[in-house]
Amino acid sequence: MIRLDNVTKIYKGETRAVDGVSLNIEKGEFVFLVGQSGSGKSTMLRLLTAEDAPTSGEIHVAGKDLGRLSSWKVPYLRRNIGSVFQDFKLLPNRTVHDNIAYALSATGATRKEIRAKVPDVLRLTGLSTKLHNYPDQLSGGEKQRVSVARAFVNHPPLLLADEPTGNLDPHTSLGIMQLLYRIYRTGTTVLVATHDSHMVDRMRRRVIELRGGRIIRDEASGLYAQREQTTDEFGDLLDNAYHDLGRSD
Amino acid sequence: MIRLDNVTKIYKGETRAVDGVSLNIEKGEFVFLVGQSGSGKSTMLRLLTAEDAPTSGEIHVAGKDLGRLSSWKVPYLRRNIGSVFQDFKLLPNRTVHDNIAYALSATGATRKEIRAKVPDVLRLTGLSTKLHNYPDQLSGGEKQRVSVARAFVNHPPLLLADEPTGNLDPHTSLGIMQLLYRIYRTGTTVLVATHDSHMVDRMRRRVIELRGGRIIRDEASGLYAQREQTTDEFGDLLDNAYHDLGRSD
Amino acid sequence: MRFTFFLREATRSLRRNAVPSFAAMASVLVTMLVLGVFIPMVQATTGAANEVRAKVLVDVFLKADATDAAVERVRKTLTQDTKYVGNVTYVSKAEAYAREKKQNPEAYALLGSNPLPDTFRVTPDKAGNVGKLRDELAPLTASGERTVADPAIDEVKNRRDETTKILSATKIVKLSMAFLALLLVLASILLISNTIRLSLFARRREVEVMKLVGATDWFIRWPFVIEGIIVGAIGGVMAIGLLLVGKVAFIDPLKSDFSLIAAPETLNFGVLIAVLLVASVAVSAAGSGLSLRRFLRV
Amino acid sequence: MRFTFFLREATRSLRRNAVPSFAAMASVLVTMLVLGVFIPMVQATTGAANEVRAKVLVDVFLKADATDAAVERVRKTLTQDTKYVGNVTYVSKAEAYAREKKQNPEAYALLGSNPLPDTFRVTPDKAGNVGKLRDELAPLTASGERTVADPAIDEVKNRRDETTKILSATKIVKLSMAFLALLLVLASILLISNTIRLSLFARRREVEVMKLVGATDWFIRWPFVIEGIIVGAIGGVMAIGLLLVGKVAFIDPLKSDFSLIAAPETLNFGVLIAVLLVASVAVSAAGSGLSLRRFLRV
Ligand SMILES: Nc1ncnc2c1ncn2[C@@H]1O[C@H](COP(=O)(O)OP(=O)(O)OP(=O)(O)O)[C@@H](O)[C@H]1O
Ligand SMILES: Nc1ncnc2c1ncn2[C@@H]1O[C@H](COP(=O)(O)OP(=O)(O)OP(=O)(O)O)[C@@H](O)[C@H]1O
Ligand SMILES: [Mg+2]
Ligand SMILES: [Mg+2]
Repeated sequence: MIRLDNVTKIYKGETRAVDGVSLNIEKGEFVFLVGQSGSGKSTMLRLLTAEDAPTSGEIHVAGKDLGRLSSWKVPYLRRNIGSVFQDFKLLPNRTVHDNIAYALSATGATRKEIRAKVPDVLRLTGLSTKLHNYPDQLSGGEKQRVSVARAFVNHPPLLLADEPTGNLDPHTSLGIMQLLYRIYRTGTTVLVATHDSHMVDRMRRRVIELRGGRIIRDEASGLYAQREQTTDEFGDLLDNAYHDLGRSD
Repeated sequence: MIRLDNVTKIYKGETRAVDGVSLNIEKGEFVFLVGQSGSGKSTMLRLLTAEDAPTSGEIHVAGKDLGRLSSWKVPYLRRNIGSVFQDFKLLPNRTVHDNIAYALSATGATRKEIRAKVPDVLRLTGLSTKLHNYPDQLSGGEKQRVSVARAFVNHPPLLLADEPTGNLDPHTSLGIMQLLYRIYRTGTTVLVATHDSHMVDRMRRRVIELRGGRIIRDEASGLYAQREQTTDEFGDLLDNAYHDLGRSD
Repeated sequence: MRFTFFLREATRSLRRNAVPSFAAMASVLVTMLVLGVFIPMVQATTGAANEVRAKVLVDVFLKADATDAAVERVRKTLTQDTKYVGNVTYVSKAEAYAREKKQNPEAYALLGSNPLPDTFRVTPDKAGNVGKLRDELAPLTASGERTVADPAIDEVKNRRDETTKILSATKIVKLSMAFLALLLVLASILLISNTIRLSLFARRREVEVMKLVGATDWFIRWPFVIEGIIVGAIGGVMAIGLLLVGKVAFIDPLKSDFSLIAAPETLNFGVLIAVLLVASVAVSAAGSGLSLRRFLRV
Repeated sequence: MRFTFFLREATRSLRRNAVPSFAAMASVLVTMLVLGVFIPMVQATTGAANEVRAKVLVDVFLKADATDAAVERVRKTLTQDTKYVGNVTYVSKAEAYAREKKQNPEAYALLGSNPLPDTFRVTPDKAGNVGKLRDELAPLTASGERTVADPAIDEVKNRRDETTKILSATKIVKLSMAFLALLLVLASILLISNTIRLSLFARRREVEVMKLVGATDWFIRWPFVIEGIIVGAIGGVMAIGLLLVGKVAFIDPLKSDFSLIAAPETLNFGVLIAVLLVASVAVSAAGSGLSLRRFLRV
């Protein structure tokens, strides 16, 4: 489904956001992409949707070489990829309903299909009451859920989710994660960039960790942090730190 | 520092985003504001900075009745409040450095003060290398840290942070939290709206929980979830849910 | 189905993007109003200038002893065989005498006989050709003398002073008008497309997002083009409405005072409306469609 | 200190907001160019019209037996005591005879004596006053007859036909020009402020954020006003540069052909530049400052 060959993305001639990454993700996999803030997760996802072009290296998505894809074919590639953007990227002049309907129409759906599908995904993401709100009338978490709903409304074979639960409480996060999982179960390849260690640790899926644009870990059923011991160590570290915060009061 | 008397905010004549909230926060307190997505946390913070006016009720911030504050005095109120916005609200046409410098100049700082203070906060938030990047050249977490840096650069007596760690990995989150704690230790009143249960549970500070715009809990040194048992129960619940996700594969 | 979708998109966008849509509409309205006032005024002004230019003519004096046959021959030469001839009027000896006597009774009272010759007053086809016409009728010989085109012609004259002055004055008026018309049309196109580009700029993020969710360029472009058509049409229709009101309120009552221009202006009002409408719609539709290109590169 | 800060802010904004700044500049440039071409053309056209109007005059024929003293008396009446008088030229019997004879040698050859009277050719102060001037010089009596203002005057005449035509034609030209000038100035102001409002609209989020971090309204506004001044000045200067190039390349070589307009146009070029520059700067600075108001309500 996804193949990267020695892909590098250099911004402004200095920042190596993605640095010599080679990677293979099969059809039907569920993969977590983790790493510190600024480690290159979003950049990698942007490369996969042809939003950015790599400085060097080859990228194949759904059997297509993005470097050779003529620009008028890019929209057809994107119809096969559902994207949840870290900054949501909602259309400010459309209601929640119309934002999702637009994504459907863009892929050629009829009005009937739209009428059938949109209310469904809105119910699944808990947005039924916000149907007619404009994006600036939504809370942060609600916007995020609209972005999620839009990404999978037309059941794409590939789903890229960038921090889909960053603005959500644990309960709602769980709901979204279950949704992604359900989508994955229908055969969709899912790639999730996330900081939600709790979720990654419990789901035990393939984990790819980036640092400074390089892959430093690729485990078949990994944890958020490097090794199990380290996770605990890291957890203890955090605990102590917070404890110190509390005590020094 | 902050006093709310029976404050209600109704959007579009139906959504009760904040519903009859009365609240008192003393000078020098550290308070967590928690609650599900859409429970009214951001709305409450917006009311405190006079960005929105309440539908009914009285709000006092730093001894001033916001309902009677003439509009030309609002900027002077805001200079005493540092705000971390959920959607960052950076100026798109300014570099990281200039975004922070602008907030300082707006409060009347001289160029000398700016030269002294800005590099400091950028180092504290780990952004020293991103000095000359524009917001659209930053990762999500980096933007969030710029917003944090801007909020406390002029050491305001009141700091409002809306989801300051939503886009950050646990390690960076910890750094930001320590920063907020340090600011609090200098006498600043800090109010943090967050979904980071780990952090809330470890810091054991005052916790105010909202649901549907109403305060359903206000504990002096509380946890993210309602009671200690419940936290565990809820945690188990989450664990089981994720476990199910993993097993059903 | 597709078209109704695009149409719905366009109207939705008009409603939700009030400021940019309104700005584009205002641009169309203002420039069309200026053009709509300007074009009839150009007509009127050049009409007035032409009226003045029509006064430029060449007098062809016949010999005192010209026979009727000779007069007819000269008339034929003038109307059929001479270039640059516009209009020919015959003033007989007797008519000329009567006319002059009325203007200068004292002088002519003293005259016993009629000293005036038969005359053809010839207007050139274009006022600027008056010199050439004279050369036709009274060719210059190699030695620089003037001969005449017909033996019955005694002399060919035009009043040099007045003629040059009138010609150069009216030429300035007409040239100014033509140049201004061109300039204004160009400026209108520039200003409208400038506004449209700016209003698309205000919505570039939107276009970016559309591309990212898989919309093709034309799927994005059509609603903008239709929006441009609607904006152009509304602006154009409003301009035309205001022009009509202005015409009925100000021009029509004055028409009797300015009888010179009444006729051509009235005749062209329908055409003017059509031209303005088509122009405003075309410019704003093309502006929307073309300006979008740079924001589609995502 | 404050001012340099605002200035730095303004120039930074110009550099970083290329599209909106450029659009505003283009608007200023285009409208100023139109105005800059238009104003001298108005001068030229009305100059030309005036030139034609100057041909309108009243002939005051004196009695054949008028003494030199009587001539002087009439001249004094005309130049000092009569309203609506512009210019007075005296044509003596002898001059008139010589002139007429040159135009109509045959007729005058037959005349022994000089039948023509002494004449004053009087131009009215304004061409439109030609009728009133005549009434001054030859007042109508109650019975509808004409008397004369001085016993030495025999008759007062103007050539009715030509006069009315020329008057109405030039009146149209001048009215059109005045109206168009007003319309264009209004349209320019509208279009420039429209563009500026739109370019501020594209940056309204920015203004919102500024307010949220504690900036006062004027702290936000000043850089925009200064930016407006810079944009206006650049647009204005570019327009003036193009106008100068146009003047040197096209108008100056033609000047000899259009001697009528050369003088007034050249004289006013400096003033024109100053007016255009001040206008463009003022309009865009005021536009920026005022349009901002609606985005400051946060
Ligand atoms: N357009 C750009 N120009 C220059 N540098 C950029 C640009 N976009 C991203 N970067 C830099 O590239 C690096 C990787 O960014 P990226 O957005 O991929 O990080 P990330 O892993 O998504 O981080 P986060 O978890 O904070 O969202 C960062 O250091 C960022 O500053
Ligand atoms: N401008 C608005 N118009 C209408 N409804 C609004 C508006 N802003 C917010 N709301 C609604 O008010 C409720 C509270 O929103 P708020 O942003 O305060 O939630 P929140 O607690 O910050 O949620 P989150 O954790 O997702 O950020 C939500 O249901 C939201 O849809
Ligand atoms: Mg990211
Ligand atoms: Mg919120």
